[in-house]
Amino acid sequence: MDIAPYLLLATLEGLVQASVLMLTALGLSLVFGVMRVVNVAHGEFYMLGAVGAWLCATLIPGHPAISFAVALIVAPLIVGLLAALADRAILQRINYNPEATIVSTIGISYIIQQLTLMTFGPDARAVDPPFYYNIRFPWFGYSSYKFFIIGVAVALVATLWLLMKHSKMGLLMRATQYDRETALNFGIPVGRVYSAVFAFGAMMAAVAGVLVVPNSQAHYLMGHDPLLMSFIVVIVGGLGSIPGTIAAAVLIGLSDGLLSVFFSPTLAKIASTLLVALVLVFKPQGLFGKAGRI
Amino acid sequence: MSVMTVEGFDAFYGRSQALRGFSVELRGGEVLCLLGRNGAGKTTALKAIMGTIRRTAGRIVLDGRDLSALPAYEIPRAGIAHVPQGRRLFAELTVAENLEIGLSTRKSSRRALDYALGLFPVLTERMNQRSGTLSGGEQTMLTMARAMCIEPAVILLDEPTEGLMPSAIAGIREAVIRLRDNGVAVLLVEQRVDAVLPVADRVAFMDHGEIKARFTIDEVRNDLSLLHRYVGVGA
Amino acid sequence: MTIPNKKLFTLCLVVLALLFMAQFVLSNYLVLALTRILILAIFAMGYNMLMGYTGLLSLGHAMFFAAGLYAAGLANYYGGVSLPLAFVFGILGGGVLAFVIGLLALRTQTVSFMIVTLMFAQVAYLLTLYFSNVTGGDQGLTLPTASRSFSLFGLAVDLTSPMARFNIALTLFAVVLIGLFAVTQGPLGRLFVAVRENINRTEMLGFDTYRIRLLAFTISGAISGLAGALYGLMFGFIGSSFAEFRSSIEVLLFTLVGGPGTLLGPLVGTGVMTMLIDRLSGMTSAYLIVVGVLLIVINLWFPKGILGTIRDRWVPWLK
Amino acid sequence: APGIVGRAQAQAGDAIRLGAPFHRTGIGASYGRWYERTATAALKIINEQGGINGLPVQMIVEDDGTDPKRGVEVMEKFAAEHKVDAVFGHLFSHVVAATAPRAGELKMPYFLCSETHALAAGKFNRYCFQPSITDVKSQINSMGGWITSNLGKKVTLIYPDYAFGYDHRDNMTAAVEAQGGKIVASIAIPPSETSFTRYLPRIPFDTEVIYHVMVGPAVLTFVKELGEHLGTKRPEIFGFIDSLEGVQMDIPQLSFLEGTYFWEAMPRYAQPDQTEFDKFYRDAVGVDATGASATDPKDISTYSHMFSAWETLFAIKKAMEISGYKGPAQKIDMLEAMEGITGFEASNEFPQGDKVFNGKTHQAFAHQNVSKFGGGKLEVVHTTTIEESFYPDETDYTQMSF
Amino acid sequence: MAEVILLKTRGLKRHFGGLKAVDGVDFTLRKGEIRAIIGPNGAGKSTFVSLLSGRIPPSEGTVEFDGQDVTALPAHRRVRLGIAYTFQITNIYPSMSVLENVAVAAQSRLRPSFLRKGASETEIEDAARAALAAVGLDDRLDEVAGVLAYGHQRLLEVAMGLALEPKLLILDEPTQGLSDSEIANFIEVVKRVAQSSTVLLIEHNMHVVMSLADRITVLERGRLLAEGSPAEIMNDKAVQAAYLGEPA
Ligand SMILES: Nc1ncnc2c1ncn2[C@@H]1O[C@H](COP(=O)(O)OP(=O)(O)OP(=O)(O)O)[C@@H](O)[C@H]1O
Ligand SMILES: Nc1ncnc2c1ncn2[C@@H]1O[C@H](COP(=O)(O)OP(=O)(O)OP(=O)(O)O)[C@@H](O)[C@H]1O
Ligand SMILES: [Mg+2]
Ligand SMILES: [Mg+2]
Repeated sequence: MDIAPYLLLATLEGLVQASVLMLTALGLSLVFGVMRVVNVAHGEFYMLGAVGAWLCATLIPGHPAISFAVALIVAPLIVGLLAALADRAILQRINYNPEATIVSTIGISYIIQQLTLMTFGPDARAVDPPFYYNIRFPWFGYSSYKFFIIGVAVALVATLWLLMKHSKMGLLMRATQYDRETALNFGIPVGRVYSAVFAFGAMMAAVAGVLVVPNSQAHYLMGHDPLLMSFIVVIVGGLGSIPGTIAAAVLIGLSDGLLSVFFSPTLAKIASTLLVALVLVFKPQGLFGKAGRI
Repeated sequence: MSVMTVEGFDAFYGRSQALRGFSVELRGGEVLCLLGRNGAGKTTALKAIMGTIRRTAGRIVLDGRDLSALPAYEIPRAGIAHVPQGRRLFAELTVAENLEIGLSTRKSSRRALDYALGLFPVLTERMNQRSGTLSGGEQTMLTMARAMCIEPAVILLDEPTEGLMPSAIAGIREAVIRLRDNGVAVLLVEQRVDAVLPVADRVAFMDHGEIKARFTIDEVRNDLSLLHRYVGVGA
Repeated sequence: MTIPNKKLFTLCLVVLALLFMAQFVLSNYLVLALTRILILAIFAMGYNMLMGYTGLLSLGHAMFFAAGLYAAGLANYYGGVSLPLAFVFGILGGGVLAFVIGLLALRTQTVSFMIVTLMFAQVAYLLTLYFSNVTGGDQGLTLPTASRSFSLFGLAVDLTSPMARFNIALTLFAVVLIGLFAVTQGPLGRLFVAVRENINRTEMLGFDTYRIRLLAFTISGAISGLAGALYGLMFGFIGSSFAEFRSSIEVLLFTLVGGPGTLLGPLVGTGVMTMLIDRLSGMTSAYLIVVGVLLIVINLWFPKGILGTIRDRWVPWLK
Repeated sequence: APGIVGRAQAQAGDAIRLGAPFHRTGIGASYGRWYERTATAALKIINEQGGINGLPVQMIVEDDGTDPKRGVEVMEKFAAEHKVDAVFGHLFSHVVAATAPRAGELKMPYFLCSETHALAAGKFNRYCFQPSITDVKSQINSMGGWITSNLGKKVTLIYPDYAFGYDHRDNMTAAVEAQGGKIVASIAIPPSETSFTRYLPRIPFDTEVIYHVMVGPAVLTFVKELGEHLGTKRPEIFGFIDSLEGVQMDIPQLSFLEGTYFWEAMPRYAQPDQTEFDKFYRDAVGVDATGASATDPKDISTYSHMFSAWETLFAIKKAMEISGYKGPAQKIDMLEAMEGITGFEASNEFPQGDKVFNGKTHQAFAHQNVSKFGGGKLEVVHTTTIEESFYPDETDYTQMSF
Repeated sequence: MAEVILLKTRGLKRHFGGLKAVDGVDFTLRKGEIRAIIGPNGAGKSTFVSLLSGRIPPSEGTVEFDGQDVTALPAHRRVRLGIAYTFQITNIYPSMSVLENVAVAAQSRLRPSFLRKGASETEIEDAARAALAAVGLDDRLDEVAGVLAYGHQRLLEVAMGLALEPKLLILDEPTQGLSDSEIANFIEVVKRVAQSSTVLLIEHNMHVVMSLADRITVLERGRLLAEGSPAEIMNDKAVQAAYLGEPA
């Protein structure tokens, strides 16, 4: 097979991956940006989204599109609630001390993982896509659902961007992020804002989880990679910069796919990881750092 | 009739007591000045009023409404504004955004903003600059202006003249007088007696977390040795 | 030379003495477990030197542990290098890699630093897989039993003997502990803390903070390499799972639980976490839940780690 | 269940204690769960039949998290704390590779339920045995001929980019070339990959057979994406059941697998010529004729591998009985007895079928099955002879000291 | 004392985007003097001294210190040469003790290299104690710096500058947040320091300026507006208009 279709495919795949990354990364970025804490359990929220989608698919009879639509709404809500609860019960009590938060969220992720293992089981579970149509290119077939993922992600991110940029809520969130105490002095209910932000970040991850599951599967360990990747995306993009996060997601989504045209896959992964690391080394603020704050 | 009554505040940092039975009463259109050495607990007292540090005892009433049990973020909404020591701006936000946050606290109108900017016209030139890069003096003005956007009934000023050039100090003094004349109650923390005397109606001396003595401004003017006794400066 | 912070020094000696006594008191299994804890605690101490004292949170320390592991292991496996020499290779491996990575990574700060180290570590991990014809990849290499004993200064040592293993681990632990005591309680340690607390200020007091950080990073890498080499040579298995992200998180967890920036914190953290998992896994298959809950509970009571919080509340010299 | 104790009361002589390090968590968890279930069922039968040499048998389960480091620790725990007589049950080869040397040092009989070739290649020590499941080298050897003569000679290999995958690549390449076939492409997929589509264009158009062996939670995605990619005009496909072990097969995402082939060590679906042993075994473990849990049809067992936990227990029993084993003092006798065994008859104890056991390499050899997927189930179309899986000995453990 | 020039700048500029914070300043400082820099808020005083200390790189121009061109030297090297700088906005080690804070500074002076055998811990601590005693914080040695009242943190900041025993001590609004009694004490401290070092002082408190400064430099909008003795400056019409607001 010649190189052109190969590149096309690598690009398509990269974009799908980038879309999912964009969602999880923005969730993480929001939490990190506002609360200055690293949420290690973020990947678990993503996983719960996927498991939620599977649960909906098993419980709700009828066309898969129905259960999918339900999952897209219900799973993030439940995950968000859970996250808000965790925030209230734990993070608020340790005062968002960055280090203690890492330990606590590792604890939370252990708990979520193990509970999922005990109830949902260790197997990977498939969910039917809401619609199924295989688009045939001259050289290969491609699932139309993947285009849907890209579409939804783009729509969600655009909405978020508008919200952060132009809404009062966005302004207040950014204010709390710089100085808690002064924010309180201006009537901003910091505690509630934090819970909301934490929940919202988790919901973004859960939405991503619901979206991927018809494409890959739900599995109790699936949160690990997205956590690492979105963490990388957030920082490479430039903390708190939505355009940066998008750019980084696309860069990272595409790079190893395209590089693997020329190298063996593992070598391509090595090269792309190194590439991204060096971007950071020589541009420590990230691609869109500083100037492009949310 | 007093606007704000604070009674018997106690507060602790760890095991050390930072406030002991701190009480003040403020009438509308009056400036009460809180004086005291470094570490006397002046800043702590203001924070306790704002609810940003936990108090173990005490009551606060504003316009007849008991605020004692309210969470911290309700205090400014009730109408008490705070200009903190050391200019705590939202450093990454622009001047305009900082002011907007002030306006949003009680959903004040643009008039409040115009009024504040009228007092500090420099700020109009800097609206889109990141507030963290303002000069020290500009930052102080911004914190004052931001607090005025709340349209408060009571304003707490923690050493607002700190780091200001003499002509700007005059500006702040003027701002305080304008506030007072508009019926706002001002609780002013100051170190520099000369900055205080012209605007204050009453003076309270603080030490070790307690108010040790209260005087009217005339009493102080008549007997400057009081200053020496309580804050250690020669008249 | 006068010894600063005598109380802490005494405490260190007491701990070492207690550890030494442990081999006569504890069951065989616990001595084994303690051997492992000591080695991992060395790793955590190396990590703590960087993260706890200097305030540089690396998410890629598994790479230095693995560098030591592979440098020592491969030298022994392919080169037939004697164990003590292989061990030195391991320390050098960790130190040199840390120096090189540090040169690059230290251009960044805080979160960017976390990510850069994480990514370099991912590269290192992938390299161990990519060159699996040499490293054995995830199945790893098993050092032949024959090459597991050596003689040093006429003293024959058999690394398959539990007592020899324990005492070697304890000796090296003691060396590293005392070494770190000297570093952290003296002027250099003060500089590390100064860098952690306020890097701009430190720069403006006349210190080249880049060099200070590079020094901390290299020392930390060398100690991690030491731990890796020790682990590999003692237990005879070198595999890429030691280079995984999970190992980096583990050492971070050990340090955070014990109390970052306290000399004995890593030992406490490693001991608590290792024994917790070990004991619980025998009792319930849901032990991860219990561990998770305990982590949270520890955190609520000891937000700065066990020793860190004790230091802040009661015993200020415990640093 | 009776016979399973959480913590041993270390008193030698009152019972035979077996340490069972299973993959309860981590990536091996779906196997580990079924290994535990299978072993528990076997143990129950052994104890009902009066135990071994009159002693009751206890199994002490520990989780190794599918983590090599923890695997070693658990081995030490069994030896030093639980003081077990033997350890069995490890599957994932990296865990085995890390644990085996410790077993040798601790002088602990260690029975693998893995498929690793490292044992027969002489990389371990005299304490390690693989008495039930055939190693990956012979599995592939015995398949190679069938593939080239029935499916095609131009083969594309798809395998994970690490040691387990390389075993497949190397052995399959050798096997195919020995039969006059040719490997037209060899596609290694990095571990941790969750999406595979972009690797698939590497499959050359002239491929006659695709040979795939993927493991881990993402396998289903792999198979599904393979289907999407190839569409209806596709070459023959032959896969190791590892790619779909524990996965429900009659789901729409997998419909394209219709007509493809799988290797199975033990057929998941009860075949028309099902032996009574297989039936007995399914009943005892609680697995129905489709390989699903008898209580939950959606809960699919790891049928092709888990029999090894069952058979290994009976192999241990046999060795202990031959040597009259009563306690650790007779450990060496027991190991020598094991080395002396030449094979096992198909029976309730060995439901997968008869086996040849090679005392020198400590490795068992058995029949292998090729199954065709059709109508949502797998049907065995070919069973190899045991001899087809032989290869020259690569080591002789009996020459090693204990 | 002979008129030795300690510090000299030529055409020093610093722009932030379009804003010319420092706009071509030629400035000379003689050894041993106490020089005050005054000027309206936002005039560029802090930026100017940051350029001297190397905290911010200049857009244009040169800085010469003690006969050496230091324009290209990083900040920490300049400190080693003897330029000490205290921040306008408090900048200390918040979770270290007061003594430790100053010990870091003392260490910088006493132990220029880790490899050479330097001063002992005791010497370092003694030097730190002495600096703290000078500002009157010696009764708070073991307190955690971050919980000190604001005014005390300012004093701590000054003590760190003192412990460096610099040739040139740059103080950016050191009395901000000090009470009147502390200011009196502070003036004494600076007088004592000035016996051995040169002091460059930014202040808005005219009382402090008048009590200390030998000469005064006035900056406005990034440029030199005036320079002269205190009396000259006080009577300068331009200064009164730009800064003082009313005749002093
Ligand atoms: N976060 C804190 N933790 C512990 N103690 C504190 C904390 N903040 C302040 N203190 C202590 O409480 C006392 C009162 O401090 P406060 O800041 O209220 O004084 P102040 O009168 O405002 O002084 P200044 O005029 O210097 O600003 C001081 O002794 C100070 O050290
Ligand atoms: N990093 C920066 N980015 C943009 N503008 C800046 C930056 N730093 C300072 N400025 C601007 O440069 C001008 C001079 O600032 P500087 O802090 O030097 O003033 P100053 O004379 O010290 O004032 P003050 O007496 O109020 O401290 C101010 O208008 C300020 O807003
Ligand atoms: Mg104060
Ligand atoms: Mg300034």
